[in-house]
Amino acid sequence: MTDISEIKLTNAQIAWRAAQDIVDGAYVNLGIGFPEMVAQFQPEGRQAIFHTENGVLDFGPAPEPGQEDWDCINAGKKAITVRPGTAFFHHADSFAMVRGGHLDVAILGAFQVAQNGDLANWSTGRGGVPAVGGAMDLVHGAKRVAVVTDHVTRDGQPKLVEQCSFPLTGKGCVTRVYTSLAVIDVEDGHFVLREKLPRISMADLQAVTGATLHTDGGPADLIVPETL
Amino acid sequence: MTDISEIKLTNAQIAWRAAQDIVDGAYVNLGIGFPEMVAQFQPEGRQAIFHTENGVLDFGPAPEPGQEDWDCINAGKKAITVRPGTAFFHHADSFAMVRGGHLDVAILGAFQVAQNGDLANWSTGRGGVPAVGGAMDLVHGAKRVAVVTDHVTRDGQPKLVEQCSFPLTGKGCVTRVYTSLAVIDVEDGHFVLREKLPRISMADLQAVTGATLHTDGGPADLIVPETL
Amino acid sequence: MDKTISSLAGAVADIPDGASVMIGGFGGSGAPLELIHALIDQGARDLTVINNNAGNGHVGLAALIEQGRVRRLICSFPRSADPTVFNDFYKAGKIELEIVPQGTLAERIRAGGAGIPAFYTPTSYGTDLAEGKPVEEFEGHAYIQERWLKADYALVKAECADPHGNLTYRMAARNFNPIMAMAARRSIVQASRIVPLGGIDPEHVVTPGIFVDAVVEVTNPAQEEVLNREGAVYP
Amino acid sequence: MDKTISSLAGAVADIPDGASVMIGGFGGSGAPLELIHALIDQGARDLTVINNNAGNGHVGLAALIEQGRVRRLICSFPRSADPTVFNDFYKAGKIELEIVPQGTLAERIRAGGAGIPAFYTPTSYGTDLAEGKPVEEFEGHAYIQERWLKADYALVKAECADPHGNLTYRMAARNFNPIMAMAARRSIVQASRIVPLGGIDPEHVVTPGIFVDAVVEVTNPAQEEVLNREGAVYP
Repeated sequence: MTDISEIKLTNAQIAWRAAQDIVDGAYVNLGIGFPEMVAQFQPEGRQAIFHTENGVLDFGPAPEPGQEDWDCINAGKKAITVRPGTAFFHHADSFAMVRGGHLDVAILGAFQVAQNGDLANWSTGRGGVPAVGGAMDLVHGAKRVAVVTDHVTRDGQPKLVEQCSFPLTGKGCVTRVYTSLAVIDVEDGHFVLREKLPRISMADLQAVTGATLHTDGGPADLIVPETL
Repeated sequence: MTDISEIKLTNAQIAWRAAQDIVDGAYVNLGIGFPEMVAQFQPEGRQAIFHTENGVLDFGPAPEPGQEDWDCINAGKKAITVRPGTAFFHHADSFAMVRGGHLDVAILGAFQVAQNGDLANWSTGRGGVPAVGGAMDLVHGAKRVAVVTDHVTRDGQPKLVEQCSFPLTGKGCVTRVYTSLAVIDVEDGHFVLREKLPRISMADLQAVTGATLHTDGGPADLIVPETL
Repeated sequence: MDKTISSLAGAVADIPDGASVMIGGFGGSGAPLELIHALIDQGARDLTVINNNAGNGHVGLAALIEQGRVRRLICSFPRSADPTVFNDFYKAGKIELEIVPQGTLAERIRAGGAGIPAFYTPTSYGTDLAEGKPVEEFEGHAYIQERWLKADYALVKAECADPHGNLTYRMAARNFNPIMAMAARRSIVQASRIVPLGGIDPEHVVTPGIFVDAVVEVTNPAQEEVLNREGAVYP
Repeated sequence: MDKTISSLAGAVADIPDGASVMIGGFGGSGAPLELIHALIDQGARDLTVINNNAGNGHVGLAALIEQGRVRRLICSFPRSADPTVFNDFYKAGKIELEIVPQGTLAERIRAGGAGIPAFYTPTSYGTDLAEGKPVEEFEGHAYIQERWLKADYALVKAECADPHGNLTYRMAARNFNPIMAMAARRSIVQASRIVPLGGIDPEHVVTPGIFVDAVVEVTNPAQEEVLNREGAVYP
């Protein structure tokens, strides 16, 4: 069996792939951390408009170190910048955008995604301090909810599962998962494999996936820039 | 029996009396028409802040004829003016102020007020085109809901009644009524007479009132400027 | 991305018969008269219109009704200085009317934009307008359950717009416009000025562009109040 | 009418033990540090605090917790770069925690300010955070009933204020501040500048003065992020 740690995509490559599905002018919310990388890989000629929960739309990239204005941050509490078109608003208006279905895409991380679209990404249920933030709002608000994630956990357990064992963030909300090995859609309670790395076999991919991978015609090759 | 049409207060005198109960800095909404007159009679040294449903707080008086800006109107669609301290906001925020209990006083007109505080002021129930506006919101929003009204209808029927026969605007919402003959509080399901014109007897006042007038000690004299 | 459209006709071109259309404004203040007149020219009929009022005189919403385009009106206050058009249609049974308390109308629209399918309000409790609506008690007080209100289209009047649809308004002409922009599937804006991106201070944006789909510039827009004093009739 | 107060101590003087206090800010952005520190000096304890977070480092809300003043915290995300204070109190059972999804927290606060005792949201449906809450179906989808959230006091950070309490904010420091000002019985504001009445354009007012009770000027307010990088500890 292939050692998937040798062939899997980097986070940057996963983010790049997710970025290819965002159309010009889309309103997009990127989860804190890894999902934020998606913003770096917008295809030439496309410009998404990014929303952050704490009340900023159409913000610019991080400022140079030392140039931060700590009144101008994103949901991850990282400094961002103003650019032509930026708008500020309060938290109720910000989540009106989210809950009201005005975002085209939300891209989030995941502990687990189930074949029915259930998402677990806020708590491993193992004690510690619970913290949910805006994830539960985003998963029921954006027109399309996608996940970027490693295909398996650090200790090799599947993150794509028949049923989530961790506490849910939302039910039936995820429609596409970009993993380190594949692009998988959630359709009618099934995982449908859309793209996979050419260098992994169907059998090996199925072996590290916790639920049956359906195909709808042959999956396409998942091809990303080598150098990311 | 006294001919009440000879002795009753003018609308200006009723409005003057209502204005005496508004403290400095109070946030006040005045109903369209007659209640708007209350704004003209603020006692020296007091300055209420007026709210209008269509999204203006702390507006100034009507402009000179010919100076109207029709983007700057009140709920009665009359031109108003901007002054230092004015704020504009949208309709949902405006009624958040109303419904959220942020107004100190709303002063409205009435077809009927019942002894339990029920108010009927939006429809006579006799057909025609129904129109409610913001009255139903105001009566459940302001900390204090008062009514200014003639004591009786044009054909001499009581407007203060045991039970409203017209469709209700709100239940148990009115706490004080300023009429052309008296000042009457609603307390525990009763009308309590606080002030009456010295020139009308208790018996005559009761005769034109559709529910029992209680007293809590003797009523004071209702005294207003003669020249209004 | 550029949401500007060069003509009023183009801005309203895709509104079909039977559409629900929110129209901003409180009386004439903030009423997008030029967009309404473009909709009259365009010809869509059988419309459900959501507005605070029911038109005044023979321009704007009154003209749309007079042209027989409005099947149903949801409003709080169908009275005006000259309500002849609406009154005649209503009395002839040629238009349906749903009366909603003004604050409830505003909150239902805001709820539509904010993804809140229902909420409770004290407004209208115990009145005829609460008939048939669920009642629930919270902390000893009775409240009415009201539902969100959304529409296929919103016609919005703004003062200033940028190409991404960020908007400001002029004085009390703000009224229902920002919340209607939130609650419609497609929000069409007439702005007195279109400025380049960055031309609106990010702190002064009232409607962020995410709520806006199309912007058309109408310099020196007409005021309903002024037209009616001149006895104007559209078309 | 003049809502300005000359000292921070005076602004928070009447907050009693056991009060519920909304504190604006998202992390350090918009956090009214000087008001929080004045509240620490003032000594009120047994407080219920509503904030998006749970403090960072040893200043502001973290310092209020560290001083043992907070009995209960309602927030969405009690994590930060340096969450030591909250974590220690939480693990020792010395503070109660209610976790609320961020958008639900914002909407509950807005509902508190707007007189809406309850509303329905899709957020948290089917999750542990919906346990025990009423579920209702609208148009084929399930929603959770959430209740308004109000407080005795709000501590708000604004950029500019006038004597009637009209406010503007600075950039993303707006966040929870405007809605908390709406939802508290008494809203106490620290503003970087107090300007004369008329000094704020009526179109640019974000929080109208009706939602504000007291304003104190704090020029050059501290930024939590900067204080924490300096290792600051209050008091």
